[in-house]
Amino acid sequence: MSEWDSAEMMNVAAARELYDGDVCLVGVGPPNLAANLARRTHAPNCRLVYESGAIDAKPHRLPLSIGDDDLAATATAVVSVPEMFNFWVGAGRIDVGFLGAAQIDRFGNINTTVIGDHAHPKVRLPGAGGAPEIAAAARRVIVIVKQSPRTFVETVDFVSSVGYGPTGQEREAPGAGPTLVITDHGVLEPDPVTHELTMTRLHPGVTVEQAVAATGWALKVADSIEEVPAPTEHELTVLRKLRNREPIDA
Amino acid sequence: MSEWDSAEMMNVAAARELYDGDVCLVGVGPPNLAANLARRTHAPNCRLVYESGAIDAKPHRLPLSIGDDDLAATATAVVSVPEMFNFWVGAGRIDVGFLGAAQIDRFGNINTTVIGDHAHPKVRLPGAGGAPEIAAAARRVIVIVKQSPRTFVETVDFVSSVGYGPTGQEREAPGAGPTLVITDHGVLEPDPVTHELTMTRLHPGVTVEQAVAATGWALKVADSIEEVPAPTEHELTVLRKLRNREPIDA
Amino acid sequence: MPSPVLLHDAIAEHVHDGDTVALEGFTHLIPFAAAHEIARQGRRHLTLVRMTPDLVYDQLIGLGVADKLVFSYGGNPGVGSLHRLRDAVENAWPHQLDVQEHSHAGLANAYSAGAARLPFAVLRGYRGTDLEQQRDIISRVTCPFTGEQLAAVRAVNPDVTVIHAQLADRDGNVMLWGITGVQREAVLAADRAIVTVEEVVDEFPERTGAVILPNWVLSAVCVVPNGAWPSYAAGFSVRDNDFYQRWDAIARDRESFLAWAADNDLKESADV
Amino acid sequence: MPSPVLLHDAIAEHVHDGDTVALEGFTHLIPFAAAHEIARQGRRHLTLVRMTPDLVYDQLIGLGVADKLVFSYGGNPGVGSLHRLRDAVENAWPHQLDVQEHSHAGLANAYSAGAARLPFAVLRGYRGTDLEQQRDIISRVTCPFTGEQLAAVRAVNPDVTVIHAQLADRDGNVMLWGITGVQREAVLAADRAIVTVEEVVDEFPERTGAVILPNWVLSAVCVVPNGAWPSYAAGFSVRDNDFYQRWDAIARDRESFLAWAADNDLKESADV
Repeated sequence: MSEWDSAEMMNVAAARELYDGDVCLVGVGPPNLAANLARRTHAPNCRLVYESGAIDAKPHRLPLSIGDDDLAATATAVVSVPEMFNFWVGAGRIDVGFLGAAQIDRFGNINTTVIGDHAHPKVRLPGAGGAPEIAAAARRVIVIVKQSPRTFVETVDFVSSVGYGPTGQEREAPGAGPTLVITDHGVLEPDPVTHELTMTRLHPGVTVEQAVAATGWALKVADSIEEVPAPTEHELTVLRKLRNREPIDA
Repeated sequence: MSEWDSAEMMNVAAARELYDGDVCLVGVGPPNLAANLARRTHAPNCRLVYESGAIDAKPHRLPLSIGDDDLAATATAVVSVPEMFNFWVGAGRIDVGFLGAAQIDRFGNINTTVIGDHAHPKVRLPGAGGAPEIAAAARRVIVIVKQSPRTFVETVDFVSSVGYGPTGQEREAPGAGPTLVITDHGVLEPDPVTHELTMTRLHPGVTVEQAVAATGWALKVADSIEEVPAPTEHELTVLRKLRNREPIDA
Repeated sequence: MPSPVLLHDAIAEHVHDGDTVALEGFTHLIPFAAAHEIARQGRRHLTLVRMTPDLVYDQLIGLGVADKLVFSYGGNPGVGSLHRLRDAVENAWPHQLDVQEHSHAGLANAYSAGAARLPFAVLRGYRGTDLEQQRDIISRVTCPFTGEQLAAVRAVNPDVTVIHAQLADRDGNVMLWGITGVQREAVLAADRAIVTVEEVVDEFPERTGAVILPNWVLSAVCVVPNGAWPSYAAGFSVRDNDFYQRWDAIARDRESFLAWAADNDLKESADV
Repeated sequence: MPSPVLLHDAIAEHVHDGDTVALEGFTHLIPFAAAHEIARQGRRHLTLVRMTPDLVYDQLIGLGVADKLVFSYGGNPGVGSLHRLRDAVENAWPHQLDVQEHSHAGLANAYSAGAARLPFAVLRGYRGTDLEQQRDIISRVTCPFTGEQLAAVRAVNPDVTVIHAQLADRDGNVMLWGITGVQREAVLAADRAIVTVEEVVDEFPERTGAVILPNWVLSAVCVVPNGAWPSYAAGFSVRDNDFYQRWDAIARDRESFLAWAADNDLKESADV
């Protein structure tokens, strides 16, 4: 078995949560890697939708941006950005939305906008992009983010995309909200009642203590915590090909 | 000079009101004939827009419906019907809208919906179609309609498209409203202050008395009434070719 | 829905008595064959939605399929009246027909709102018209930024939308081009969607102005060549303008209409 | 505007100090050449609108062209931060930059409302986010039929929109295809529109997904081959991903940025 690192484990774990046939809204970064990995391994019929307008994109290699020509050229249909957000995302046609985060709180609220005050930020982050409406409308929302006290914070500086709201009970949006948070340590799931993110699975070799130390709030841990199966040889091979932007035959 | 009838005079008079370069929203019936006649005579660069979505249509012969393939095939662009009404008609990009009417009142309010009560009509007419928003938003609205007491009525049974409102002072829409009403008797224009339709021009051979008799309200007539020039040989030739659906070279 | 199915089966499975049904196609690509199948299967109490009822709804209304009509322009384009529609509204033959009516802009926006799963759309329109009296479908909203009043129209979400298109590919994706009207919006606004197509191809050609609908928003694709007759499918057929003219005489009286129905196997449904 | 004009003249005539300017293109077809011409001509106090500021606005912001930025996602896609944008917001270098920010859905709808000349658009979005604190551009409306509360976004109507497209024909009509983003809406929302194109052709080819803009909604068409570099024009060029990577180092500090500006004849505008 090859060696693998925690970032690879995170991407593999995320890919596994995409089911064959799912309609998946793919963003830049780890979500892009995870979705393309899923399509090249266990979920060949998942449908990749990019907010640039490409529906059922079948990229030959990992797209570098969400606006690569390979996406348009291989898509079943390309629509305008307003149509994408109104008729496809907002209308609730997305099964799975993958999101990233610069900060996330215990109720799955996400900040990608600023560190510090919005008017005079310490760090200006890229902003909301397509995430607020994906977070609101996708049937399942999966957050992919490395776990650290700087990222997993008591209170986010700015709510860019809503999870379950300030106390976990304020979600009004039609989709289910963040159903999974997949990190380099393991997997968190919202408590069915309180919606507090709870560590339910750990990646191989990661301890509960490490996960707690990587979290900026008093992390809840499930009574019986599962271990995530290690990446298979096939998953690693495809993941690395994707990352190297090699073409992959279906 | 050929013989011509009052319907031909009406269509020729309407065509003459379209200027070269105008963007014209064309509906079925006489408006279709008038706009195509204008394009084939004095206004070769007028731009014909059909509510079916065809922008800058250049039909080889008179289209029978507003959805003929010749319109789509010769158009610069074909857009969806929602886009046509939102981005082109509603946005005020139309210079001239030609409309028809089953009833019209002295303030240019138009009925194309029902004769009698809406719930239990004596005659069910086709309805509003694209007219209400064309009437509201086109920079100039030209109504083409044969003049008779049954059509030129004191009060329309139903306001399908608004002219200047019930007393002539209630227009809230962005366009100028009906600037001309062209009939088989002549031309009516709204008074600049009261907006009451006033007979300002008569077709050759038509008398003021005939126009008054063809109007269901006490028709105002301009102090100095003009005579509309008779159709030219060229106008008649092209009009008849169009009506016979013969192809016309530009 | 990848594999094409028989039109009979698609209608049997997806169109039910009492449904709100939209058959769309703006002069072009009107799904006549599917409409006739709905009538043959004896559907009743439908709410029919369509911008331009055209001959296709004149026929269905005459055959007693509809309890209600939602529309924006009910004429025989370039010819005159829709006599069956008029007979239903004016004389309740074959039975009462309720009417909800819009302008084109209003109904197009109602479909668009439906496709976006929004409860209403905002537009510049309707102001000063008596159409505004239909307060349950046409209202006003105030812009929260400028205070301007604008028209609001209630979304339309059919139970099922039926359209005709030129092509499907082997995966059941659908392509239409030419005048594409409001078909995309009508399909995306509906719970279920049936598409009849002229032909199945391995690969779609390049076509400016084409609308492509991915298979996963469709319930059934049926191969029905010439399924738009007497309307047309650009690239496949031309509009049968003679039939549109002849329809005027056929539909003008009940006798000749019923004879036409009988001649076209639509008698059963006409027994009203 | 039938005859192509020089880019210099189009910018000189149509882009003025203090204007609200939208340069659109979603990753694809970004009008870089036009942006550089705006900088070369020393425009100041612009409000720049763009869904994805990308390198093109990182450059303009660093060159001191903008007083305000309206946007929805300000990153270097797949690479990281836009350092000039950050330096302006975090440190007011070269001067203060006011920010108005949307989600993609919000800004796309703001353009759409602008294109329809409506004062606002309704969408499902923003609920529960802190973006809603910008009450002058994001608010709520109540559906008059269902009582449901929805987000409202104020329309965006640029003074001038600039886009890059693949083709113009001899009449000055313009065609673009591939990922066409929000360009149609941005052009139709603006008072004036400038288009740079790769090539002028006698007749447009068939292209599924193409957007065609008739000449009468355009103010100027300029032939600028490769005018989207380091972005791309599908069918003509590929994205220069290396430059996007290299930009990270160039833009990271002010010195290297100013050196790049000088190397590219953008020095004058950078003297801020």
